This record gives sequence, C-alpha cells and structure tokens, in this order.
Amino acid sequence: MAKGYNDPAMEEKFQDRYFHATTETNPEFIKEIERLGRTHAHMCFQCGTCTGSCPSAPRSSYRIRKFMRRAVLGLEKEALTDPDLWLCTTCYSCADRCPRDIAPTDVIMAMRNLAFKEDIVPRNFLKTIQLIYKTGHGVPNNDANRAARLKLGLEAEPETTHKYPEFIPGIQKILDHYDMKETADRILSEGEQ
Amino acid sequence: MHEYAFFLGCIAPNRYPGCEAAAIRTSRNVGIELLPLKGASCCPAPGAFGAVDLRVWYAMAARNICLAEEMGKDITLICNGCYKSIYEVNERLKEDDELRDEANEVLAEIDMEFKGSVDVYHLAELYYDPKVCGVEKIRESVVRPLDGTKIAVHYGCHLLKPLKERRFTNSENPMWIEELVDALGAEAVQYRNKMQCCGAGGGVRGFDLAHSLDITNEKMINIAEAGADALTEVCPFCQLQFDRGQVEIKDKFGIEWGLPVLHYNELLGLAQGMSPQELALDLHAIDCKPFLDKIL
Amino acid sequence: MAEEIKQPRIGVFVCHCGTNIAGTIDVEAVKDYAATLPNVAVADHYQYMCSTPGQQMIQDAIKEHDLTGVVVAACTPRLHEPTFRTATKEGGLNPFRFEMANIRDQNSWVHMHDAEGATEKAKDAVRIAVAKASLLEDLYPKSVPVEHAAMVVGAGVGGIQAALDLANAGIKTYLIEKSPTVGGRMSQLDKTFPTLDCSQCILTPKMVDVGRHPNIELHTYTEVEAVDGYIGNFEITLRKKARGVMSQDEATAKGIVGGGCNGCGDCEAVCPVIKPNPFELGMAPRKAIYIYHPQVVPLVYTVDFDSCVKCGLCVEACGDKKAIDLEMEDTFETVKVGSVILATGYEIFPVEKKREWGYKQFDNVITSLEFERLICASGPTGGHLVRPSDGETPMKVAFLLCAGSRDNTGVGKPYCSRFCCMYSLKHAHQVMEKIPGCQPYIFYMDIRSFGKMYEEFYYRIQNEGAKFIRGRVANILEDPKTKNLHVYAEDTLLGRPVDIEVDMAVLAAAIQPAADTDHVRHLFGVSCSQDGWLLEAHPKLNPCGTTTAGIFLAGVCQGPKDIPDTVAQAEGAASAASIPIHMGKVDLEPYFAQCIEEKCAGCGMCVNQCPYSALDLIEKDGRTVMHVTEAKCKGCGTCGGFCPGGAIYMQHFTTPQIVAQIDAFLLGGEE
Amino acid sequence: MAEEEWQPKIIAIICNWCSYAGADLAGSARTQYPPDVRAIRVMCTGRVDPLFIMKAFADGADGVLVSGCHFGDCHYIAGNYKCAKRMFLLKSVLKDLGIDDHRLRMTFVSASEGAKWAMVMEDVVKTIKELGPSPINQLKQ
Repeated sequence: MAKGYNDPAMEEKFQDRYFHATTETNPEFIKEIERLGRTHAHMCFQCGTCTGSCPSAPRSSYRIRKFMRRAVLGLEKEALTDPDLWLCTTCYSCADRCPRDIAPTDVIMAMRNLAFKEDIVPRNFLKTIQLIYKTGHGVPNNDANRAARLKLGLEAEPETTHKYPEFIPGIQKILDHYDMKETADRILSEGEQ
Repeated sequence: MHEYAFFLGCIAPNRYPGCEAAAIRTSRNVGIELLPLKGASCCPAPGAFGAVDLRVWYAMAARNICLAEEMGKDITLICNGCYKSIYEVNERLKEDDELRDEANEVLAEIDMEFKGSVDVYHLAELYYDPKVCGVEKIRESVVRPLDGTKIAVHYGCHLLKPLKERRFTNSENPMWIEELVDALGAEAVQYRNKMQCCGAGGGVRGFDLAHSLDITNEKMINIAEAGADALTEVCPFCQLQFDRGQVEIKDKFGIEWGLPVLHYNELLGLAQGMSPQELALDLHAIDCKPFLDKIL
Repeated sequence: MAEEIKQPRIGVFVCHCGTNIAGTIDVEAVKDYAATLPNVAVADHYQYMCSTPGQQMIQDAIKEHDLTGVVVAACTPRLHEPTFRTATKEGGLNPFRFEMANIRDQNSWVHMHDAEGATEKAKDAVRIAVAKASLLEDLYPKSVPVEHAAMVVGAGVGGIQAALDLANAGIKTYLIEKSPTVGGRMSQLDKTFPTLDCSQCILTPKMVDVGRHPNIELHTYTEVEAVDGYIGNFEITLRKKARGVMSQDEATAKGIVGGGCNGCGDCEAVCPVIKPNPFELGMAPRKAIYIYHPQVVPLVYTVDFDSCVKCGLCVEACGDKKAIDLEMEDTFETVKVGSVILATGYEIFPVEKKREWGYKQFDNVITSLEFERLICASGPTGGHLVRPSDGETPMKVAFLLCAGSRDNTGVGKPYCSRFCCMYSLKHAHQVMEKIPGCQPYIFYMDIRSFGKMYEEFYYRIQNEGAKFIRGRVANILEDPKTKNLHVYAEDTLLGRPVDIEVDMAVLAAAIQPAADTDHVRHLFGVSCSQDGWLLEAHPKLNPCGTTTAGIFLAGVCQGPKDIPDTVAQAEGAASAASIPIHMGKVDLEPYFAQCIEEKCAGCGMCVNQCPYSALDLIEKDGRTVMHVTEAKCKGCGTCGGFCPGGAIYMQHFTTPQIVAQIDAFLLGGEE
Repeated sequence: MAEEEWQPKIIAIICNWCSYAGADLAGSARTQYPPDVRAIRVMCTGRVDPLFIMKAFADGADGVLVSGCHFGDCHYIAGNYKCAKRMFLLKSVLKDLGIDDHRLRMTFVSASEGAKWAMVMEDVVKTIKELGPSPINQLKQ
C-alpha cells in the first residue's frame, strides 16, 4: 500500500512490511510446485531439519526452510526472485531426513523451473543448454583430450554423439520441442545488451 | 561374462578419459563386459537441466535409455550425476504412466519409444553385488595391492540420495565402498562429515564457484585431518570438483592441499597392475605422484 | 420359530441427527419413500431419534400401530443399537425386533457433496432394513454366571493399579507379569515430572502391596499361553516359565521346611557367569542367577537358563534352603476369570534406525531411558551422570525431542509419543541440579506441556537456565578425537543453522507397543490401531473397553500416556472390569446357531468349522444330527456359511433374512 | 433412468468387527467416496454362504464385495480365512459361468482403516464401472 509520500526514498524506507495473506499470495504456486516436484510440500511443519542438513546454509543466507514456507504460503514472487534459489547443490540430505517425508530439494527444482518460465535463470544454465544443443554434451571434447584418448588406446571421439553426430538432430528436436535453445539464446543475448 | 551397455556421460570421456579406459579394462578383469552405447548424449545433467525444465530432463534421459533398450542391455555407468538422471528417470517413467506418455510424445518425433525394458546400475554397485562381481572377486583381481596407503572415500550425493528412490539402504554412514577399497589392500579411513556434498552439484559450481569451493574446502579440511594419502570417489563430476577444485581453491583462497583424487576405477586399475600412463593420471590437476610413490 | 404367522407391521423412523444427516440427505423424501414399502405401517422422522422424545416416538408407535418390528435410519448400530433396542423393549416388543439402517457414518458423512446419491443410498438402506425387520423374531439372551475373579496382564504401574483396585473391591485377581518382577517401565525411571518425586519411592509401596494382598495371586515370570471361553467365563492357561528357583511358599508346598529363596544373594555371589542386566539396559552386569534390583517383588532369584552353565555352585551356596533347581521346567496352570485387563505397556523404538543421530554408532549418544538409569541413584553409576565414552562428567548436554516420533518417513512413528517433552524438561532440570554449570540444550519442534502443572514446570525449567532451540536436529557428528558430539540443526526462530558441540546427546526416542503385544492381543481377540496400539471400543466413550466383551485395556498398550493418565485409565479399567463380576451374571447376545434337524444330514463338516468346539454330532431319534452348545457358541456364523444342506439356523442372521436383504436391494425399489 | 449414466448395483457383505467399524471410521473422519455400494452387516465373513453371492448375481448385482478382518485379526479366530477360501473357489465357479471374477472381490479392512475403506470403495466402483453391466442383466433384457 503506497503512502503517497513525496520523497520516494521515504516511501521506500517506510514501505508496508506486513504480510498480506490475501493479496500477496498465489494459491496456484503450491499446486504447481507439487505437480512439478512430485512431493507434498504443503505438509511442511517448519522443523528446520532441511536447513540443518544443508551444506549451503552455513556459508550463505540460503535457508531452504524459508523456501518451503514461501511455497506453503504462495509467496511466488519472493521465492522466484531470491538469488539464493540457485545455491542448492541438490545433495538431497534434506529429502532423506525430512520427518514429513517431503523432498525439499524437489521443491527447489520445481521453483527453478517456474523461475525459468519468468526468464529468471543464471547464465551458466543457459550455456549448458547451448552446448548440449550443439554437441550433445554439457562438457564437450577438446583437442588436448583427443590426444590423450589416443594415447590410452581409445578412439579420439568417444562412442557418444561425438563419434555419431547423426544423433544430434534428434537431440535438437527434443530441445526444440520445448523451445530450450531459442529461450536460452534470447535470454543470453538480452543479458549482453 | 555379464554384459552391460556402458553409458559414458560427459566428464569421464571428455576430461578424465583414464576413467573410461580403466572402467573398460578393470571390469573385464572381474567378468563384466562394457559395450559401447552408441550415440548417447549428456545424461542430461540433473542439476543443470532439471533446474530449467524437468520435462526436458525426462525426455533427454529417456532417449539415452531407449538406445540401451534397442540393444537389449541393462545400463551401467560410472558417474553419480548420470546415475541420478538415467536411473531415476528410468524408474519414474516405469512407474508413472503420465510421465511416460509425456516423454514418449516427444520421443515419437524422433521415432523412439521408452518401453521400460532395461535396468540401470552404477558400476560400483555391480562391483559390490556378489551376484555380478562382489568384493571377493575384486580382491582376487588385485595383482599390485595398494598396501600401506590410506584412502578417504567420497560417495557423492546422487549415488545414494534420495534414498527412497534408490536400491540402497543407508545414506548416513554407508561402508560398502570402503569394503571395495579395503579389498585393494589399502586402508579406507573415516573422516568427519563423510557424507557431505562436494559442492559442485545443482549448477552451483557454475553459478557461484567460490561458494561451491568453500564446501569442497571444508571437505578437504576434514579429509586432511584423517591423514589420507588420496581421495577416491565414483563420480567424475565430484572428481573434477576435488581435483581441479584444489587448484581453484589455491587461486581463490590461497590454500594448497595437494591431495591426489582418483576415481575408484583408476584405483582398481592401479591395483590390477595398470600403469599411471594407461590411466592418464597425468591429466589430473593434482599430481598423483606422492600417492603413486607409495605403491609403485 | 413358527408360532402364529402374523403379517409384519414395521415402523420406520428417520433421524436428522441435527444437520449431520439432514444436511445431506433429504430425510423427508426417505420417510415418504419408506411409507410406500411393503409391510411398513408407519414412517416418521425426527430431529434426534436417540433423544427421549425420539425414543418415546418409537414406543408410542409400537402401541398405536401394533408394530411387529422397528427400523431406525440413523447413525451406526455400533453406537445406538442398544439405545433403540431398549426403546423397542419399552414399547412392548422383543428388543431383537429392531433393525438399524446406517445413513450417517456410512452415508451422509461420506457423501457430503452428493445429496442425490446419498438420498438414493439412504432409501435403499431403509428398504434393506425393512426387509430384514419383516423377518425378525423374538430372541432371548442367554444369561450366564460370572466367575468372581479377574486377571490383569502386565504388572507395570497400570497393571499394578488395576490389580489393587480390583482386589480392594473384593475380587480375586490374578496379576500376570512376564519378567521376574513387577514394576514395569516406571521402576526404571529416576524421578517423575512435574512433581520430581522419586519414581521408585512412590511405586515401591504399590509393588509391595500387590505382593502381599490377600486377593491378589501374583504370577511373575509367567506368560499367557492360551485363552478360552467368553465374558464371565474365561479359561486362561498360564505358562509359568522355569525360574530355577523356588519361592518359600513353593518350597513349603514341596515339604522343604524353612526352605525356598529368601533373597539372601549367596547364589549370585558365587555364580561365575556375567551377563548384561536388561533392567539397566545393558549398562551394568548381572549373573546368570539374578534379581534386577534390590526392590524386586517377589524377592526371588531367577536363573537365566540361556546363559547358565549349570556348574552347581549356586545350589551349593543355597545350602539347606534348597531353593535352586537347575532342572526345573515350565509348568502350566489354568485359571478361570470373569474379566481381563490388558496392561502390556511399551518399549523404546529402536532409534538406531534413524541413522542420522548416530545412536549405537557414537558412544555418547544415549536414549532417554538410558539417561534415567544413569541419573538414578540406584543405577549403574550410582546416580553420577557420565559419558559412556570416557566416564567424564558432561558439561553440555543436548536433548533431542521427537527422536523418531512425529515421523512420516516410514522409519519412525507418525504419532506423538506424548510424554517425551515433559521428561526431557525433567532431564534438563536434573543435569542442572546435579552438575553445577552443566548446560542443557533442548532441541524441540513444539513443547507439548498439556497436563496439570505441566506448563508451570516448563516455565520453571526455562527459568533454571535450560536453552531451548526451536529446530529438529538434522544430524549428529562425532569428533573422532574427543568423542564430543556436534549437533546440527536450524534455530528456526533465529533463521540460522546451528552447530553445538556437546559432551552428550540424549534422544527422546519414540515408543512403540511392547514386543509381545501382537501375540497377546491375538490370544484375547483384541484389534489394534494402525500403529499397533490396542484398539479401544470407542476412543471417547469407551476408552477402557474393547470390542471383545469382558476384555479391558489400561495404560500405554492402548496408546502413549504418562503415569497420571495410565493410572487413571487403570482405575477406569478396573471399575469397568468389576461390573460384570459384581453383577454376577451377564447376558450373551442370542446370535446362536441352531440346528434344523429335519435338514441336517449329520455330515459333521460344520463341526470342524467351529473355532469354539461348540458343535457336536449326537444321536437323536435314530439319526445323527448336529447339536449346538449355546454357551460356547459366539455367533460368528461360520458353520452357517458352510453347511451344504442349509441346516444351520443363525439366529438374527438367518439365511432367509440375509437373502431378503439381498433381494430387497436388487429386486425391490422403484420399478 | 436409462438415459442417465449407468449406476452399477454393488452389494457389500461386511463383518461387524473390522470392516463395518472401518467404514464407520471413514464416516467420523468424513473421508469422501462414491455412494454406489450398499452394505449388509454380518457378524463375521465366515457367515457368508457362497449361495448369498450367487443369489446376488442371479438377482442382477453388477458386483459383490466381501470385506472382513485382516488375517490373524478375526474376532472369531479364523472366520475370514474360511471365507477367503470359499471366495477363491467361488471365483473359479463364476468364471465357468461366464461372469468375470473381478466382479467378486474380498478385501481386508481393519477397524482402524477408515481411509483404506474409502480407497476400497473408490476402487470397487471403478472396477465395476469399467466392467460394465453384469452379463446376467443383459440376458434378462
């Protein structure tokens, strides 16, 4: 709720910080998360086992429990725009220990999927998409490695899309089906402007 | 001879080819034949691809599985990231009609169909499984015991977790890779917080390298405390994080560890008499010589 | 069976149950429909049929319309069948001419969003009930005498209290305990919350009382082997396990004057075999001939034949008392009782299954029950709390609540174990009291201090300086050098992960039914809830009873409870169990099988079907026919479901009645 | 009637101690399920004479459910075992008569399994709807 102060700095400083449960939340958010993440996130009772298990928590502001809370309440914007969303190493310790048998990691993955739909995604993810589109591999071969392979008695190109590039168009079809390359190119080029 | 379709992934063939070479030779010595899975791609990386669109993750992994279905062979692989993608997608598509139909809709565009006719195994679990190989067979295959060496084991997250979606029974204090290490004549040492993540997964290595290295560094502190001569793992991505990560840790934090990092297959290769050259250990960022000096 | 044939005249009464039924089902339509059914003389509906005016309606209608049967469409017969049978009887009909249609629990409540479907189903249910009611007959319950004795299985505090109450009410009571002494879990505890009185101090007098009460026959080291009979007349076979030692009474009975065990302990002193003492959870040794602790009741030694090497040194040491018999064998005894109370208690969930907390992996992670023994003055350390790893006094202790409780993973238990919050508060108090400067950290999700003076106790412990961290512990790691523990959690109120280095961690482990509970409940025919706790007849209105008449429940075997609740339920169970005994007789529901002798071919196949040996073949008028012993028949109808000749007549569930119900549903109704 | 969606006629014969109590529990918990099944209460599934079921099918039932206690939990020791054996035999008889044996089902629902009762109801209705009207009803017409 804007207060109508003439000084924008004051307006910002004293902005309404109440949690407005009826206006601020998106009830569809938790449903989307549960569909994508295949886990009953709404059953979270905030015990903190997830954060306590998290290797990223002690070295950052990332609190997976907070993301669970945002999921339960439907705080979509707050969740998707928080850069901490990308600090999950997907170690799944939280999933193994959650007493409510929820997989918080999969909640994070679902949120990342939803963030990607909003064009919120770190560049490294997009570059991986581009590499796979081009070569079939996220970490492609290079000349030094080819030389090493030959020394080992292996063929220069492994028995993957590297040796059989005829499989690459199929992979591109799959990625194109979901507009992955196009989206990645677009977001990356927008970032460069 | 047990035959499997060998899913290579990206990092093993393209960064640590010694892992690939070792896997093929060492497994043959214990009765496992790895057949090339022609035209396989990235698994795709569960953190990188699962994060942007899980539907693509399912479809791409399903394509790789279809290649093995066409061969009529179960899949084996040597990377935990690949294991998560290929194993989990295989199991989920087998169980969930909706997911399978969605994946098959896309696969139909390239004339493929996921049938759910094969199983997926990590090569390490086959080594441990007495029905396929077993610790005894590994022990018998050793010609150059790694006597007198202390080796720390890193299991890697995606091998065991989420435990509910795995065949394993313990993700808190497993000891079976230690048994495989002990079988080589080495001493597997325990260290603090053994099951902690290497820090690389979920795209964090690419998103915030320093953050991911800080996790790795914590592991290095704990491993050093235990006095290990080397670290072994069963995942080339963890290997990359520990091996090249040490160089990056030195760059960023000014700390030098110098701990050799070897994939279990490389370790097994050494114990079965392969030379460091045959394993391309020179491609490792951290010099393996201090460790090799103890056994050669 | 076939007196005067009278055209049935049925009254149908549809209950609204406030809006419980009428909110979904069109009761008016159901009533109107009922009026159109064959044999229905009157149909009506009312707000609450179970109320006094509702019952009066039934009574009046019976007289006014000369009814032969009554149908009430309302809740479930499991709730109000007795009510309406009474009303039917008051109206002048035989109470068994009543039939109920369940249109609430199995209809309006489960089809709340399908008014049309629910109403159709209610009409069908009424039609089915009317069909049965038209064929109901007068039945007369069989009255049987009740044995003036009771049995209590399990001699923890619940069983002890129940036995004392029964015995004080003048009832001969058999108290059965599988271990060598009475006392149960409570005797292992140090102090009790919130009053902090010593557990042994308040329990021991009761233990002594059961040992010498003239109305109590105490059987320790004894298990129930078999159960036969029914309410009022249970015949229970006891297995008295070979104890290897005779009590003074047993010795006297064998003519050994002045002999038998007097608890002197000379045998124990010479016994060469050392084993862990289960009473001390393995933290202290015992010999192969042992007592758990000095206050045992009865004070009689026991030989552990699994570890005894039969060297005979104890026999020598015992001398003229001749109490020890190393060749002793199990003996059996059958007793007759009118009612039974089960008080089989609980055990600790094997919390090592939750691997993240390192129990049985790290020395200094212990369970709360082990803590009780370590802090107890009569425990293995004389009440000095020490770390198992090095015997040092801990200065920082973590208490982990919900260790396996409130856990939906399938590894732990989904329920709240209910007393862990309170004893953990007590533990925190104890470490601060006994070890000056010792800091307790209580990791909790919620503190459930719901009982009388419990919240006040929470206040007190907080005031004494315990640190409360609102977060469930993620994992515990051990410092390999110091054996100290790092406890990892999130302080969810602070929003930061915490790593607290402590000397010792105490897991408030979940509880689960005692190991033999399942075996015991099968013997007595008692159901269990999904978690394995014994199932009460009604969670609110009959929490001590079971669905098997004459069997009652006391204490934790029915679900987690603390000592006050256990004792309260034990007293309730004792009161309930004493009712049939004081009445001296009980009415058995007359659902007996009858043989229709004209149809019986005497094949005898039914005889083997009967689980109660109630059926025999007899010679009658030159033919072999089946004969039912009514007192033995419990009315299951298994014989009736099997008889190839249709010669068995199951009262109240006769073949014509059931077929009429089937026909009414499938062939009756609107054309 | 005929124009509307076909409503199967399903009859359930259930024991007093476990399944009937479980069905009541589904009610107390307000677990919702389709209303197609009509229940008849007996003290024990041991009472269930195979003729009852044949009668129900002859009368035109599209499906019959018999539900009792879990094995080992029978209030009368073993009535449910005996019933299960009969149902097993009866299924083969039904098949011989050209009636799909999925139309007859025996389930085990305890007094504490309200949610399971609701699942059984869902599943029975689904199964019978998939099978369609009983062939006996078709013959009758």
